[in-house]
Amino acid sequence: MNAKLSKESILGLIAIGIFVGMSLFTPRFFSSSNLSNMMFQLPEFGLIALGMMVVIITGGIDLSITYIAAFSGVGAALMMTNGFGILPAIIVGILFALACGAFNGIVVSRIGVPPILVTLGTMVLFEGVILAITSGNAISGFPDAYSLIGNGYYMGIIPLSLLILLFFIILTGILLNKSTWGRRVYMYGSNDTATLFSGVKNSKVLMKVYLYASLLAAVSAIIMTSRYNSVKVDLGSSYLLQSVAAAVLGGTNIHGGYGKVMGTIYAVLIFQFIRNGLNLMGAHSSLVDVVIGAILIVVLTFNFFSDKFSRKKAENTPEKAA
Amino acid sequence: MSEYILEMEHISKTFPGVKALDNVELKVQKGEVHALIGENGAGKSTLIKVLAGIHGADEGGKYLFEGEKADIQEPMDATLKGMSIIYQDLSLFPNLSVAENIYIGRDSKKKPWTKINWKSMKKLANKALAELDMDIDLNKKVELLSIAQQQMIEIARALAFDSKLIVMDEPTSSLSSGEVEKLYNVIDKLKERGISVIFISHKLKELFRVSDRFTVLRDGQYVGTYDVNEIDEQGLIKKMVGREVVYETNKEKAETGEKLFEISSFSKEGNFKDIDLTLHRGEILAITGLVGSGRTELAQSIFGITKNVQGEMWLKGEELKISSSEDAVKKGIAYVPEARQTQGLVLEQSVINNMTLPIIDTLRNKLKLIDRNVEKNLTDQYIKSLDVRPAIPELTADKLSGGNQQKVVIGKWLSAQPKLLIIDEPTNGIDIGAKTEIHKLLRRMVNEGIGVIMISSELPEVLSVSDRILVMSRGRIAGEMNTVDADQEEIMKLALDNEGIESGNDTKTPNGTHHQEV
Amino acid sequence: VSEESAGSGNSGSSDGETSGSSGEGESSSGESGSDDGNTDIAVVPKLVGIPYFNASETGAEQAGEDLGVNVEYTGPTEADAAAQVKVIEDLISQGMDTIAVAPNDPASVEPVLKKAKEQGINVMDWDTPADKELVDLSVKQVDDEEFGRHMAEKLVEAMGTEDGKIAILTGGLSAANLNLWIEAAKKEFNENYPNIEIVSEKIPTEEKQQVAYQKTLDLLKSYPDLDGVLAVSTPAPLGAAQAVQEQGVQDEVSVVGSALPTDSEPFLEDGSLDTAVLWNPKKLGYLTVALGKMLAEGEMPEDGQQIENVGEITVKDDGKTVIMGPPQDFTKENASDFDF
Amino acid sequence: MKLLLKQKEFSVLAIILIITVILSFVSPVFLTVQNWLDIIEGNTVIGILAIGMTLIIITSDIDVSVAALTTAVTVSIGYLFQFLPDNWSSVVLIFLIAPLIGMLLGAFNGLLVSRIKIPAIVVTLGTLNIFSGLVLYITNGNYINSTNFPDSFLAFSNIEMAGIPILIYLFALVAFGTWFILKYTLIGRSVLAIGGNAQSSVRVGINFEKVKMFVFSYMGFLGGIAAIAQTSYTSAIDPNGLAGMELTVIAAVVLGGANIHGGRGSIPGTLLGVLLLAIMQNGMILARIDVFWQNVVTGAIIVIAVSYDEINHRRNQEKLSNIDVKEAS
Ligand SMILES: Nc1ncnc2c1ncn2[C@@H]1O[C@H](COP(=O)(O)OP(=O)(O)OP(=O)(O)O)[C@@H](O)[C@H]1O
Ligand SMILES: Nc1ncnc2c1ncn2[C@@H]1O[C@H](COP(=O)(O)OP(=O)(O)OP(=O)(O)O)[C@@H](O)[C@H]1O
Ligand SMILES: [Mg+2]
Ligand SMILES: [Mg+2]
Repeated sequence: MNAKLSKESILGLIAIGIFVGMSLFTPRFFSSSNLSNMMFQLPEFGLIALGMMVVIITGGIDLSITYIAAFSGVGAALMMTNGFGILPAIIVGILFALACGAFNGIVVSRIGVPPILVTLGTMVLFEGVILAITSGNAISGFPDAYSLIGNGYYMGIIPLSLLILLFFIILTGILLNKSTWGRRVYMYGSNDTATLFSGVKNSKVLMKVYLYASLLAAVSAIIMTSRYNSVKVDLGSSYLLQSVAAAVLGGTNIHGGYGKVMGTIYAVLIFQFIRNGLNLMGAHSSLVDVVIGAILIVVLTFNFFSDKFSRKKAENTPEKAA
Repeated sequence: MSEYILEMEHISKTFPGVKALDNVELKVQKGEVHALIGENGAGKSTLIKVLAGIHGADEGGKYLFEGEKADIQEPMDATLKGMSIIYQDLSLFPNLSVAENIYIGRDSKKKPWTKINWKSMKKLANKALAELDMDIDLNKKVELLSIAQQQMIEIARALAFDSKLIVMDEPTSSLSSGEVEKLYNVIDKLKERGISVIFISHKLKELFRVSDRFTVLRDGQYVGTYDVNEIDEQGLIKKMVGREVVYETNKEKAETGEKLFEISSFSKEGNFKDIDLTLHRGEILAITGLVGSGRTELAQSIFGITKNVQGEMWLKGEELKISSSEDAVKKGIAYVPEARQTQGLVLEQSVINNMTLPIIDTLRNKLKLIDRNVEKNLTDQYIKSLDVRPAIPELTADKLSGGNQQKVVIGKWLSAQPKLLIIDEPTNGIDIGAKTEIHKLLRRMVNEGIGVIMISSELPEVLSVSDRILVMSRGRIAGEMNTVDADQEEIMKLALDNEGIESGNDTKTPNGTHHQEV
Repeated sequence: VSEESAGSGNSGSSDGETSGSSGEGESSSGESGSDDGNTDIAVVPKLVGIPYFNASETGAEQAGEDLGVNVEYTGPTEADAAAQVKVIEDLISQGMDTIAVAPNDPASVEPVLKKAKEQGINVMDWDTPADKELVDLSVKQVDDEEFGRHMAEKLVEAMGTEDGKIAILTGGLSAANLNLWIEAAKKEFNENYPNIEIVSEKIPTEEKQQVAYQKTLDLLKSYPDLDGVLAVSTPAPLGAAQAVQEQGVQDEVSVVGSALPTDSEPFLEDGSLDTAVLWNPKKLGYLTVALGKMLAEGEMPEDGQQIENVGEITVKDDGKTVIMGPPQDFTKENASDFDF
Repeated sequence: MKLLLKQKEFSVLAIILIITVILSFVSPVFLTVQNWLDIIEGNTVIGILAIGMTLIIITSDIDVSVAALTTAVTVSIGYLFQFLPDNWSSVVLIFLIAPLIGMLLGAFNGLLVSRIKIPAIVVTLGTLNIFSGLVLYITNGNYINSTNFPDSFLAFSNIEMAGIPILIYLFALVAFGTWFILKYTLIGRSVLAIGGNAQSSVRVGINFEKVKMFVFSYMGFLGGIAAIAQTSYTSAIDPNGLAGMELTVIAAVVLGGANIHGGRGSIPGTLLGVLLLAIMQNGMILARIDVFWQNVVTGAIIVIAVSYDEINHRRNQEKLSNIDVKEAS
């Protein structure tokens, strides 16, 4: 009775509720083919949302993240279409992303420009670089083996890409909660002056944050390019605002200092179930946006009132006890 | 009945888990200066916040203003009734001009589209500043002022309001003695005009200088109200802490050992120049001076926060090249900053996370992950040895009172086992009990071989704690002396330097009074 | 409101009660799988909510009604390849008989179309070709090569000179079909009008009339001797024409591009837009559904076949590329005859 | 001193001047009056929205729903046109109704931000989805072109006074009005105060919630005016026409020196920010920069501008905190 559910657990329950509701009321939602569909659709978005969350915990935001993904995809694609193997291609893709992340990181941490400004600029910049490289054309035609990353199964039922996501969920969780870097990320997000005065090298912490976010973007890009067998300047661009939405719906404090991996993942699941469910119902695509916008507001409004309610209760209890 | 402007009785305030005020009483007469005193966390600020309408008290209290029930729902109600409150952490708008800051709040109840009359605003601000004998450009943004000037602006605002009751929560903690004296004069004038003042401070001497009566709180409970004539300093201390505390000048000459730390020709353009300084094993070196003399900048340069500094440093014979606070910590230097809330602590995070922040890298297990048990034990240990209250490591730091927050900051650096600790205004806003504890702690550290440099503007503290004193003035070392031979007048003269020629008279007076009282 | 959302699910606008499908439509549209005996055809545009694809939606639904099949017309709200693939995957889950896609990025739908085929779903593309190997049928409004060349010819005709300076506006740099047309147009200029000078690379307009307008203004300033603008993507010619109209240079600068007739009308009238070239997107939607139904029934179209409400179609030598017809010109004279 | 205080504005101005000088060498057309009028008219919508956004950013919030909100109003205008008579009263009516609709939508944002205390970026991310989703659902993305507009409105759009288009006057009016509000009214002062120190503002009796309500409603109000400007500028209503513009608006405001952490920002600064983005767009074609490199150039200039500004700002901060170090005696 006393054990109050955390914000994240409530969100988890909401996700389950939506899943059950959709299963009951949307035919074919709970069919094996649809479930496997969703398992394939989750990872690319989940990874970007995780990357966005890590940046938001520091009180920043990365508006360039989807273009980093696209750039990374272009890097990998260029390698493969020029006859290199899959592994070198993936490595180059990741390096491309890390270069972008490092650029963001340097401007944010060394020069001290607010992240929203930096990434607003680099978003246009990276897009420009991709356009300059590809002339806007899609690059496609990858080895068959490459398509296994995004389309293949492990042991016949679990998508490989889902396993990759799981791996990064666990990794991100461990890094944030158990590593000293993670601790510093949270502390920095709450008060960067105090961390500086505690001997923390803020610039290093931030640098790693932007590198990590770009790494997640790169992994997401590899899954996307493999799944879609092609890459273009707008690869994954629709995930940008969605990933911010998922992170904040997941409870991440937009001003920094708080954010949990599971919260974000639950939010990603909620988006997934709703999008998929409404598509299956044949709802107008625009309505999906409306519903997602509404959920964002409703859930946070609910949080507000439940906080208020529980605070009242907490304020009252000691008095009564006394 | 009507002799009281303010009557508060049976006031209680419960925060989740903490009873900050328990059946407290505060009665203030018209035209008196009423001191509110108590240890850190005694509930002074909380009582003021209840008075001001920021916190609602628990039910059952009595709160009368000018003999009538004060029905105060929000801060504005208190203002309209004629109360002005100067909060411990100031309430200024850094992005607005001096004039706007003084004027703001006057017309909060007016229609939003009311046109601002810049002329009358400036007139009013000028008048208030003139009363404080201050000469500041009215168009200057407040963020460009020193902390002391900001404090004065806050006082000017209260004056401009023509309030009947002015509350000052530790107004002097960041003022230089010249400014403190100005403030005393203002308070005297207010009294003449029949305005009541509630004054909160940990500096007992100044309380005796300004106050007519004292109300003492201890652990959220009301201890009593005393007339200035019926009690002395020791008596008050006893009431506050429930025991006797001795607080006197350091008379012993420390046996100093070999050189521990040394800096030579330290310069930073626009901050300080040609600083040479040596710290020996076993001594506490105090750096004093007026506010703004460059002490903090010097400390932050040693600690690697301030960049582009010329000069050399040696610690235990090794030359140090420090380019960041990280380097400094690695080399064994610790710095307790003066701004506890913004620089010292991450307020939204737990005590445990704060305590272990500088050393978190050393608390890793074999997997290179944070070892929570070790972390918890370490924190518990320091909470216990520093007597942090409440002793809950998971509590977020913003829930602690000022003094306890300071203990956490010190604990954080103790855990880092530094070779050199620089502590900036260590007892700013800290009660006398905690203060002596901190002083003892500094001594203990020195005895254990840690070098301690203490920056302080409070002369009694400097004199009682340090072994040697450096006086800084306008970015240079103006003089040096051993504490045993030190004399307050001499220190003030060095600190004031040639500026002292004009203002010397003003500033000597408080020291004079100090002497009489000691 | 609900009528419209249901409308895309089954055969129905309100007057469609002729067939039995609409009676049970409301409940069956959800489980619209092949089990209800009706044929389910999904038509996926590049994105929903732009005039062009709205017009083809009208056609597709009309066909559904006429031919008694369930038509699910749905796509992403942004022209984003990833989002489109998700929509297709969801459609596969829904159990369609035929899925027709206008791919944002042909390569990116390849895997998902493969998957659809594996599940026994007929796969076709429309509007923009997907991988030729993969699809059972490819419906094309026009021949891309022909279309691009035709626009180029129209522009030269409007300019009235074979040597002059022209600029090219495009919707977005990464739109595959627009790129194809522009390439074809360039080829036409190169081969047949070598004295035409293209003054800048194709200029992107974000699929927005307003952007096209501003860019054209800038172009007119930067190249005062410009003779013509070729604007591909449906909003671009409108923006270009607006700029020409406002500057009053209808006689000096010719604008030709791909736009819908109703939108073009105000600009065609005073000659700020000389010719809008397109096809009938409603017919394209109609044809797509009609062919989708044939496919589901195991038939294949033949060259020269007459499709009701569409006209005579061409089938290329490969047997599965269907061309609806030649490009259609919309001019001052005929624009008001159309309702899309 | 004055110059120092205006520092942030100053660095944008410097960049604008540099670009202007370069462009006027590259293209003879750039420095013509006509070109500048075109630039300003073409950026009226962004400019008006940026002015509203300035107030929001001063209070340390952000509104990413502006483009969607404005679109919603343009679409409403489009539907209204069907019912309006073809005389001047309809122009007047539009000027009453459009800002009102905008204000209501803005107030919805404001309510959630101030009463429910959801961070503004989250609220407006939500309403961005809701507004634009509903608009697309209702219109299905169809254009409404000028054939359906009352002639009086078209006539209004084409008014020029002293050779300057009416939209520029509208823009100037909004800019001046908002500047006046910020500088000379109580509510404007409260906006700055809240941004400067939210806690202090409560202590001096400023009604925090009301002020937040105000800035978001005012943003909506300006969104309504921007909708009129957009409709008259393009002579058509395109439900997708403003998509993604919120980022440009925000970029303009912060380039103009408003601090994303609140307290700082000015109308002149924002106008310069808008101008910087505008001449960059304009300059790309005039300078005949290869299309594939235009984004690279734009992005690089933004990054350089914000970095330069930050470095400059820091250097000045450092100077300000200097003390007058005593000379060696
Ligand atoms: N918002 C809060 N939530 C919970 N506890 C609080 C809160 N504010 C104060 N407290 C607690 O109430 C008690 C009284 O604190 P208060 O700040 O009034 O002390 P104080 O006498 O002003 O001390 P100091 O001299 O250090 O400023 C402390 O135990 C503190 O931890
Ligand atoms: N961030 C800042 N902004 C503005 N002025 C500053 C800032 N930091 C320091 N100053 C000013 O620089 C001068 C030197 O400050 P410093 O803090 O080094 O002196 P100090 O002797 O330690 O005095 P204090 O007791 O105030 O810390 C002072 O005038 C101070 O007000
Ligand atoms: Mg206090
Ligand atoms: Mg200091």
